[in-house]
Amino acid sequence: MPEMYFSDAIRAALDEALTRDASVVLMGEDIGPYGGAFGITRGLHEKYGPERIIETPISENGFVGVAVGAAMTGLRPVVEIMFMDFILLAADQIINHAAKLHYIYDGQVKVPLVIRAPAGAGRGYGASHSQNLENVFLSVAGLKIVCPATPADAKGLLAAAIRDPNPVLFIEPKALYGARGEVPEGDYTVPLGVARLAREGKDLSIITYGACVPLALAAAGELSEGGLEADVLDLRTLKPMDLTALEATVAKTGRCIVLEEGPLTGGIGAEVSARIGERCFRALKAGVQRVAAQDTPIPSATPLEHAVLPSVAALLAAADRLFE
Amino acid sequence: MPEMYFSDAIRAALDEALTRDASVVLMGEDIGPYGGAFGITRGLHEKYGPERIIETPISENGFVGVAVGAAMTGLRPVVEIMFMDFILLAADQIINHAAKLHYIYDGQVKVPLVIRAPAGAGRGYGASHSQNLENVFLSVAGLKIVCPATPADAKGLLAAAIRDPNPVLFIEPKALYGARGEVPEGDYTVPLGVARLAREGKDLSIITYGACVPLALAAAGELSEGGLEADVLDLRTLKPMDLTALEATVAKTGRCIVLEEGPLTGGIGAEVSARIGERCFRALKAGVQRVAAQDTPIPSATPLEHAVLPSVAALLAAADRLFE
Amino acid sequence: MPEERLLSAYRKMLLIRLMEERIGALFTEGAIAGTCHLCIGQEAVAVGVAEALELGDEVVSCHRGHGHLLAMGGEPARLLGELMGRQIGYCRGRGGSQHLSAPGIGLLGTNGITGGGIPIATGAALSAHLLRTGAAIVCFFGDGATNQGVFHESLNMAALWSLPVLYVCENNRYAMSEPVCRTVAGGDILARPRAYGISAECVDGMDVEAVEAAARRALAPLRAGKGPAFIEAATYRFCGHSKSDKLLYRTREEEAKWRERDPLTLTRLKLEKAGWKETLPWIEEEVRRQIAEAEEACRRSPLTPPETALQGVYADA
Amino acid sequence: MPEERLLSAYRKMLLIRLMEERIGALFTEGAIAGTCHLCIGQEAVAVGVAEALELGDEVVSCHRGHGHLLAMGGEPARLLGELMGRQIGYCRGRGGSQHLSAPGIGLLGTNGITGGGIPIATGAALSAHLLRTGAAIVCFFGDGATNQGVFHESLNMAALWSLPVLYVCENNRYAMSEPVCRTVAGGDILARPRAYGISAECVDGMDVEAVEAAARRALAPLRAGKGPAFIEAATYRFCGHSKSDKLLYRTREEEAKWRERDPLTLTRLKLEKAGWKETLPWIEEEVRRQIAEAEEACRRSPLTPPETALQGVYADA
Ligand SMILES: Cc1ncc(C[n+]2csc(CCOP(=O)(O)OP(=O)(O)O)c2C)c(N)n1
Ligand SMILES: Cc1ncc(C[n+]2csc(CCOP(=O)(O)OP(=O)(O)O)c2C)c(N)n1
Ligand SMILES: [Mg+2]
Ligand SMILES: [Mg+2]
Repeated sequence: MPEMYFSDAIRAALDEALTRDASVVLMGEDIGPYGGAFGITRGLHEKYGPERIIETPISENGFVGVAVGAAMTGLRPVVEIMFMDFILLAADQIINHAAKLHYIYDGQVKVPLVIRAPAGAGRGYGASHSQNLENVFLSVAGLKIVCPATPADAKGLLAAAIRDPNPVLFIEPKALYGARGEVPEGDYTVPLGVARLAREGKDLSIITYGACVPLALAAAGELSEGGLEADVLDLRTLKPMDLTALEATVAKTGRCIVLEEGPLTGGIGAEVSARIGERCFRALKAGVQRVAAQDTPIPSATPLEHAVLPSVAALLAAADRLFE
Repeated sequence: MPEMYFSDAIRAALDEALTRDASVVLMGEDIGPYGGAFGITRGLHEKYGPERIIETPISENGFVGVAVGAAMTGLRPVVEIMFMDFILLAADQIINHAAKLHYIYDGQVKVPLVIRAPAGAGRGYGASHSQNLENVFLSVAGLKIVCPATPADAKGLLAAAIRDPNPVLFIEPKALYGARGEVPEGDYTVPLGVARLAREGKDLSIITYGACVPLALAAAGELSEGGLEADVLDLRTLKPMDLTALEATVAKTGRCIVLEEGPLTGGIGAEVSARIGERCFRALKAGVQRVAAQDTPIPSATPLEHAVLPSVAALLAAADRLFE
Repeated sequence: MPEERLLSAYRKMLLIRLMEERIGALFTEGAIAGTCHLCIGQEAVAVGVAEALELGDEVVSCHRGHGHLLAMGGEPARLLGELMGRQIGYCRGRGGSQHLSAPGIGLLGTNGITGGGIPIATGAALSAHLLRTGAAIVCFFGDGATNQGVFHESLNMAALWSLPVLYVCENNRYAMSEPVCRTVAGGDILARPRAYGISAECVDGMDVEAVEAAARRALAPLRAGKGPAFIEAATYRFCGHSKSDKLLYRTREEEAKWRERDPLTLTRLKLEKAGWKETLPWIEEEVRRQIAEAEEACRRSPLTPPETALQGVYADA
Repeated sequence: MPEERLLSAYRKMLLIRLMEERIGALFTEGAIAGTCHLCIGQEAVAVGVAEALELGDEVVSCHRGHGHLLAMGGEPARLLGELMGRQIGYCRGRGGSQHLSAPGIGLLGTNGITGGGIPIATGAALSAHLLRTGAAIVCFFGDGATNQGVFHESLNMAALWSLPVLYVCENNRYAMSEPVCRTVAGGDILARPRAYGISAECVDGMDVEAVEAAARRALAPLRAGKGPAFIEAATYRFCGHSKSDKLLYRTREEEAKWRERDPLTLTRLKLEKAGWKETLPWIEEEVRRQIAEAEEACRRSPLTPPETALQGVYADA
């Protein structure tokens, strides 16, 4: 298997989908010759032309809505939101339309739409270019939410998302674009809704996804030196969540930390923690601990930014709390 | 104390704020002679004129953004979003601007803005006119979220929200507009951030807010007949949440249900459950149970709608699970 | 319009009028819950445009969509069934008045979010364009919707990409209670599409023949790949915005003036002049029977079982 | 413009130019993190408009806002400090390049969301209007922002309510990599404000005197309560969109053509003709010293302590 960058794995999935399925089109700002703000679509314009790689004006609600209409009528649009922060402009089309139409129109239409959203902080871009907003969409019935943590999953999950007949929010952790890893060649999909055990342990579980998976593994390494072995569960799909995998790890360890890049309050971790509380209470030896960004906007200056983001130190402190 | 309708209590708070403070203005669609879709602003146009009661075109992101700018520069706008569902169009101005500017501009500006949003289902209005979307905003640092459950709180919390120097999302449960209760006359505020014990019990806690408070009280009545006495905690402010009150009720009963009108997954209940898990694990005798709407869009036909909304029966079933 | 076509257009308009009146009555009786926005007074727009459409064309409508559905050939029983939560309903009661969908007859969907259908229609036109289906897409909305940002975003894209979409603005002078003069700066709706280089025309929305002619004029170049077009249909809603509207924001005189231009009366007069006077009562009787039968069929249809509400949130692969 | 004013305008433009160049260099060195959007080439728009403003007027800007800040009299050390996360920074490093605020000098704020500042400026104008402050509000944004729905929503409201806001569109021909011809249907930006009845004018954005004159023409009726105005300033960004831009989407020839109209060169020539040739090197030296001192002051200022990042999420009553 060739090694490649996370960003290249995403491009490979797009490329293969464009080749395999003539109804796939990409839409977004500057995704043509410029290749998108993160270079993900570089080269695709040259290969597929402007009818497949559709550059849009800066009109997020509009072009997401156009993609919804196109998805209802035979196309499979894959939309790039340049920075996830801008997705809020399209919240109406995603939540009130894309996610609901199949249900409220009683199955008469489908909305096979993928919305790619680079997310996360750590680059000093400031409060309007650094958010993880997946929590904002977690309650939206009819929407799926996916977030890969490895190049292989980036390719396989995106390929699966594009073939899914539902609207899928595909979160790309900016911090991982430069990560490298082995990626299966050719047609490769990873099923939505299935978590991945990124590391096996028996003493505690770190449940996380996306850019926090490497953080969790780093902390697990340190914990291991102290004699504690951690399961690291990479959720991969946030909605619908793999409850079976959740239960399995909790049943094994009885002690959990939920870790995410986004803010603590109202985060993905709240849902994970609540599910565990509901379903696995008897297995719990300690209260589920959350580690996340602080409840602040993301400041721009690097030291300030780091002060609000989750860290290995915060994880270790949470692990301590589990064994108090 | 006079009895009045919940809707009239809201109008009373608006009226008093408009009289007390010349910088208060109302903005929204059809809030003039028509009085708004729910009649809340009826009569205010006649009393205060079009410079104070500002009717807007159907431009939710625009007029919320205008209110943000106005709030930064000396006015205290109180915006009506006709149905909470439409707030998604204004998500960018609320989340990326209103909530962040005080922080990222390092305190140089304040955004004293109230956004009133009638929320909830049960009227057969269908999927685009029935949502509780407070969960969508729960993670937004810099925003406060308030939801009254009684006419007195409707008046007192709204008065406090209007005087607060921060953006406040003020949720009005449509189902309560017709509720009656005693309301203090004149200048009356209820502090934000403080929950209210709506009923005292020792065996279990039902933690809820808004239109679910009466539901919780009804269920508590039935439980009482079976010999179980429930604390019913009305959160009143969802953000920042009254963790002290949460801890107190959990410490007392050790068994909790979180109840809300909105969808289960990613709901307010997830955050409440996670907080309890983190802070009160040792006090818990059972896993925190959530009761909420099903994870579907809200269908229109009444029997379908009822099938997805939380009910006393669901609460009683959750109570059973607590004592399994 | 040839006389036979005018007759059938009249029949359709009458069906819409009488259905809307019946729906209003059922609502008042409590047999229909929720809310509904009737299109009484605006029938000529729906029917005039529908007359200009071809098989395969698709319509996206707004909150005031019963007329568009019926003009496209929707079945009254299935419309009523939708409002009454019956199995026969187009969406078995899930959608309700504001969220109808009947793709089988070219009605992609109606929409409860003002302006929400405009980018969706534009996207359907993108499909038609890229998949070379030859279809034209029609998008109905009101004057108030032209104040939504997404209206502008959508028209801009449609024009940039030469998409086959006809935007039909039913300017009934009010968005709920707000008159156009207080919501549309400059007062000129046509200036908006024209700012994007979209050819735009205002038409008498009470005259079904004029509407049809305008739609044909707009659709011809559009079908030939010349890009989007825009029609403003000057019309009036005779009823309230929704059933709870007390109509305090307009005068009875204004209403009476517009009632003089009732699209049904205008067409009836034309047909009478053309010698169809005898036929008209017969048509009315037929339409009334059709509605009565529809109502019966609807009532015979079982209520949609509550447990189905939990199904179908996600589409299966 | 009187010669002394032109001289001081030149000085300001030069300050912006040299500051932006210095910021670019610091960025390349890694002394500034994140991203930044330089306004090199567009200095005459910022300075020309600022010259027409009065005390109490307020400015709302966009992502490309360093020049607007400096044109309003912003302190270079505090701008640099903001980019470098120092205590001296306007927001102590919380905002960064895209989220500057200096209300003390009339810069309400800059904005990382394209178009996001447009309703905010309109709201500031609502305050000015209702509180009778007499202030005019200026809103800067790019050609690309005119495709955001909220642009249209805001202009419509400003026109409906006759608000004292001057919209200044810096049309630098590109939104990031997308040329205006592929994003602005019809190609005519002025048609957009005009659709709302807003008087609009295009001005040579490389000519600081022309910009100032246009701004004064626009502001006079606006201050007299006649409602909003709109200026399109034709300009060009000489640098990339942001520091990572490789400029693959435009030609070197096009760039060279625009470089011939460098606003600094144009003004310098005018001043030389008017007999100020000797003064110019002296001004440049002064500006360079000012920048060097600013950089020193910035570096002397301590880094903002990380723990402060947790404070001030909410305003105290
Ligand atoms: C986003 C949004 N805002 C507000 C509403 C409430 N609303 C429903 S219809 C309507 C008026 C629409 O006016 P117009 O577009 O002229 O259509 P008309 O009702 O006159 O047919 C309003 C304000 C809504 N449904 N969606
Ligand atoms: C809502 C939103 N969408 C996209 C972006 C990314 N972005 C930043 S600047 C820019 C181009 C803006 O073009 P224009 O308005 O012409 O201003 P210019 O950069 O040319 O000064 C884009 C697409 C953004 N910041 N916000
Ligand atoms: Mg109307
Ligand atoms: Mg530009």
